[in-house]
Amino acid sequence: MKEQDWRSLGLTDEEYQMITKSLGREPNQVELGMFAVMWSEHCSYKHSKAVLRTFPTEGERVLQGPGENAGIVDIGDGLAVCFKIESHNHPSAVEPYQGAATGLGGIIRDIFTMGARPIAALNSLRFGPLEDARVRHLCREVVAGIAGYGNTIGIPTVGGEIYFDPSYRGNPLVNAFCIGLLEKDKIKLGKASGVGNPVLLVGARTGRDGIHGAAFASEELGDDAEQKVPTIQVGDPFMEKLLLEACLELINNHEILGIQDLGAAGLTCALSEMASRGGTGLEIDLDKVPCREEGMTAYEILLAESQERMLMVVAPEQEAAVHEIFARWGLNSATIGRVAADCILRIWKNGAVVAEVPADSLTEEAPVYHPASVKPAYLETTSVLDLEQIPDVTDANQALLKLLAVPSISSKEWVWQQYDYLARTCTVVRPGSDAAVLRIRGTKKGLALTTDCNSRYVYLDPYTGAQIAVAEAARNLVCSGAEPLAITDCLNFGSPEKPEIFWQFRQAVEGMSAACRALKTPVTGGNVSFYNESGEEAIYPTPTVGMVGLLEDVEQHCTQSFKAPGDYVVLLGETFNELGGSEYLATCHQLVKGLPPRLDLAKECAVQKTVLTAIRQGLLHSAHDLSEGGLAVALAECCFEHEIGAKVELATHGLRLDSLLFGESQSRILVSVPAEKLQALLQLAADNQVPAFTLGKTGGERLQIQVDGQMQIALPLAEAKATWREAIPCLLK
Amino acid sequence: MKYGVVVFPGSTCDVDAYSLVKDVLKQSVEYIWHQEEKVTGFDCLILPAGASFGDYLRCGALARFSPVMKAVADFARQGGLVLGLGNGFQILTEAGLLPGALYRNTSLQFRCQDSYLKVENCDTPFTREIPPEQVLKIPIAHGQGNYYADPETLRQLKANGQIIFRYATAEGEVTPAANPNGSVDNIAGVCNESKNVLGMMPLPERASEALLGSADGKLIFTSILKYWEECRL
Amino acid sequence: MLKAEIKVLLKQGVLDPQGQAAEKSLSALGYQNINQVRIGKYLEVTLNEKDRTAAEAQVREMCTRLLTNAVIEDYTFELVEV
Amino acid sequence: MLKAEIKVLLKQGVLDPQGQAAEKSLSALGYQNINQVRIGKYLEVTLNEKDRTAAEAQVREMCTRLLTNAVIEDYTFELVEV
Ligand SMILES: Nc1ncnc2c1ncn2[C@@H]1O[C@H](COP(=O)(O)OP(=O)(O)O)[C@@H](O)[C@H]1O
Ligand SMILES: [Mg+2]
Repeated sequence: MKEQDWRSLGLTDEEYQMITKSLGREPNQVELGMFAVMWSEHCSYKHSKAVLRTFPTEGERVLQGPGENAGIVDIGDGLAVCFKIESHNHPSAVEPYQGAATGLGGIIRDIFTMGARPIAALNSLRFGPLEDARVRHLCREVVAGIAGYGNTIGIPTVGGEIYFDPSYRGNPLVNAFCIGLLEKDKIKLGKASGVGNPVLLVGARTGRDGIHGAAFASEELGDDAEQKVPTIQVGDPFMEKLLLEACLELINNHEILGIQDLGAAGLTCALSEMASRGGTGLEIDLDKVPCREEGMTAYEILLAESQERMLMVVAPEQEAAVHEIFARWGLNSATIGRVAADCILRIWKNGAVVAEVPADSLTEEAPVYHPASVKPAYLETTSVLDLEQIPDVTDANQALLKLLAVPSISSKEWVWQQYDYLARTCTVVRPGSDAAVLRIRGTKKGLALTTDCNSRYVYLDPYTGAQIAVAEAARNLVCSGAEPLAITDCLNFGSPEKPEIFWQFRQAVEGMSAACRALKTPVTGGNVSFYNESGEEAIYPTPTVGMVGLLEDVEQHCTQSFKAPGDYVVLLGETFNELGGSEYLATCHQLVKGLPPRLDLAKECAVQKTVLTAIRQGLLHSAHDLSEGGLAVALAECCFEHEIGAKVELATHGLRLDSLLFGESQSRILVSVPAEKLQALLQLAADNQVPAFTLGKTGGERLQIQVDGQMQIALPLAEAKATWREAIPCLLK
Repeated sequence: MKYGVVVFPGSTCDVDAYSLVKDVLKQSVEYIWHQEEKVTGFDCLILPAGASFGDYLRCGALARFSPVMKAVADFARQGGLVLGLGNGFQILTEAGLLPGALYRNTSLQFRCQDSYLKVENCDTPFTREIPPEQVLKIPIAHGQGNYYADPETLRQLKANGQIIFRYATAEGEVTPAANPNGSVDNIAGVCNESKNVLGMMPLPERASEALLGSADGKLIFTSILKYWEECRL
Repeated sequence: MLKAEIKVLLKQGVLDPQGQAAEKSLSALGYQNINQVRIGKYLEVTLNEKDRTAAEAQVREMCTRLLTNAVIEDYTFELVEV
Repeated sequence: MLKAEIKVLLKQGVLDPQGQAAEKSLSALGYQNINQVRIGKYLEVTLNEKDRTAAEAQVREMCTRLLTNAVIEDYTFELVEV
């Protein structure tokens, strides 16, 4: 082997030394390729592993934490939910439609691999500004790709988020979340066991797709990104639907000892993970792998990332049943090898051994790095925000209209109307409210789902920003009437080899951990995506949180919209002079500065408890958390759906007018209450030591906000709503 | 009464129709695998919504050749009730059991949203229980729901009262703005000449329970039930 | 072997929203001389068949039965040796 | 005027799920001699342009910029007088 052999595959000289040491000899080309993909950041988590271990991962309801294809949480009645979020950022930057489609396809496979029936998907997206033609193309195609795959496979996409910010111009983020439902005694794991048992590869045939895709995902996007592209993987939702049905039929009726989907690093990853988790070896004959193209080499077959494939281990007496089921669904299935005793992955082709590697050396023994970490210099400048230098708002009407037209705040209908969010007829709260709510057939229960991350906050203060991402996700679930259970996370950052970026990463993980502990929502799994950079610029650090909540009685769900005129509008939680990191500062003063709003986790818990209790007691007609754009934007959003206006009166109590109207102080929830229940709500808030302010009443065709007796905002709803609704469609026209 | 829900490879919303019949209508229901060559013992067949065969080539184009479709055609010829919902409607047109064709929405996008339907003919087994002036709120979810029929076919459809639903405003006015996909004459659902085969792009099984936002779609199924009860007498 | 190259377009008179959208985008990109854009499907079917007449009959049949929908589409095809 | 007849197919090696599904259906219908089916796009762009060389350059440019996706698709075209 020569230096360029391993260096061109992304391995360092030290890593190559580790490989020869582990093998006790030089690797051959095939083996080198296997190490290169398995030791890539994407598969090995070599830069993040040590930090990820600090996440709280245990809880009464957690049945499966990190380490498997997806996490699993107990929801009672013998049922469990299985969920996970994953990134497909780099493929989507190069081929947005297929990149997004196969991202969704991949996360769906992770869910049914565990034995769960996928019931819903969400997606978290970040793009540059829509004024840029290339960004518009990416945005249109990514959304179409998710729609194309999700709608065709019949899994409703019920929610998600989308933000636009210059930091994502060259490197968009596409994170896909999927959740499935299963009986809790039917969990399947990705383990190989039972010496001599057959190993089967099922689903699509293997082509030359995406060879070195995992390595591609572990580098920055350079100018040559388009040339480096491995053969693009094309999603086949039809094939995956058949695979899904066949696998679930098999799992529900036959004994499957281990099952694992093929994703990044293809067969190599699936084989080594299954063997390593099971503490076994595998003897695999590549001549048995059904190939789509002629003359594929061992190297290509082992590294191809062709989609819609699964690997499984069954007892010998089940082998025939597997082939029969897959044949009936019109799918390939091939016995490609056996489980062996010696913990070695031994790969044959044309009657000769082409690779012989200890399974653990590819997985467990991958290098673990503890990269240097330095507080970024930019924080010196960004953290200084002198509000004295910024004139207070003079035309609040205009400021509100301006904010409602910001794509990150405006209606996302253009996105979600392309998704079939009603498939499976379980969607109780559709996209457009704080969280999606699904009913669980055969029970009274419901699930609430959300993904959240305000990455501007994380940029300005990774610790607090990441805490807020968790708190906001929980708040969204609570506003929908659900008790938050657990999270999965997708940590999107720049290059971990840059100390400033690694500092952001560590701070963010610490912040998330603290918030997860306080809110009792353990981390059950997730995904790390590094190297999200293009040119000199890294994206804003974006630790996306996907959170799942439970409603014991789905009839008790709640949405953000005002339901009737004459209700009282009450604000729970306190407002401070906090404009740092706000959308208002960015939009009206072109400033990304200051520290994000403070988060007091005890207060957060108290507000959430108050609102959840109030919803369960039937006190509320609506609940909406305050986020980007603050109180004024939240009020407007509550008015839009049913076109019910509101008239409220505020007092500054020494606050700036802009902070009062547009500041983003945390732990605040806006609710509407029928008159006869107002007292009960105020009492409940008082009991929990949550400040509650009765601001006014719903009704009319205008949104009117008086401050200290002066009308500051008076907008016809029709006008405000049109501005908010048309913003994204207009930009995309 | 007994429903059959046909399952093609890649059928996605078969479960929606099945659950509706079982849990909401409380009638008996069975899945019918696309390889079946006979369908017996059923009172109504549903071709479900969503996708089939990945919607490849054209929606419904590959499903229409499944062996079960000959049996479905025979069942229809003998007067059996056949209901094609969304993708089911597409399959029925591809199979020639209903006139016209469905192609790409003029917006070129998939659209999932509530639609409002004006009922044009209340004198069919599928619509008899719908109060004539009632506007139905039923969601659509399709990328290829743009109904086309040539002028001569359209004339016949009108003359025979085969146009059953048209997209309208919430107040029941049939306007271009209420048309979500470009369908000729705002057509949302049509039936065959003898009125026992109905295809519609809006999905009533998604609007048959208040919990899901509307129960208007259930009127179609109660109509079917009433018709069946009367036929039995 | 013979390969049928099949071009499918929407019938004249059936609105072609895709073609129209592309037409608009092209003029937005500054192409002033575009008269019309139509968008349809292109299929290649390779047959283990040497006889052109037999192949032609077969392709026509496959097009009518499955590959195109006569209510909205027209097609033409050519056979080439491969 | 010149009309560009543009045929677009997925690159060799890129999975063509539609083509594969159609292939299976055709054999299920009894066509035993099908070797391969590929499904792509067909476009007709009519230009107010007499000069073939200019038209060719323009069509190539339009294909690269808008009409096709170079990452996964290949195209060919012919110009015909209309
Ligand atoms: N950010 C994270 N937080 C918690 N667990 C994580 C995180 N990232 C990865 N993990 C866990 O590490 C394991 C490997 O992740 P991954 O490689 O993404 O799985 P897959 O093989 O399904 O792609 C998974 O169990 C995952 O849940
Ligand atoms: Mg996995």
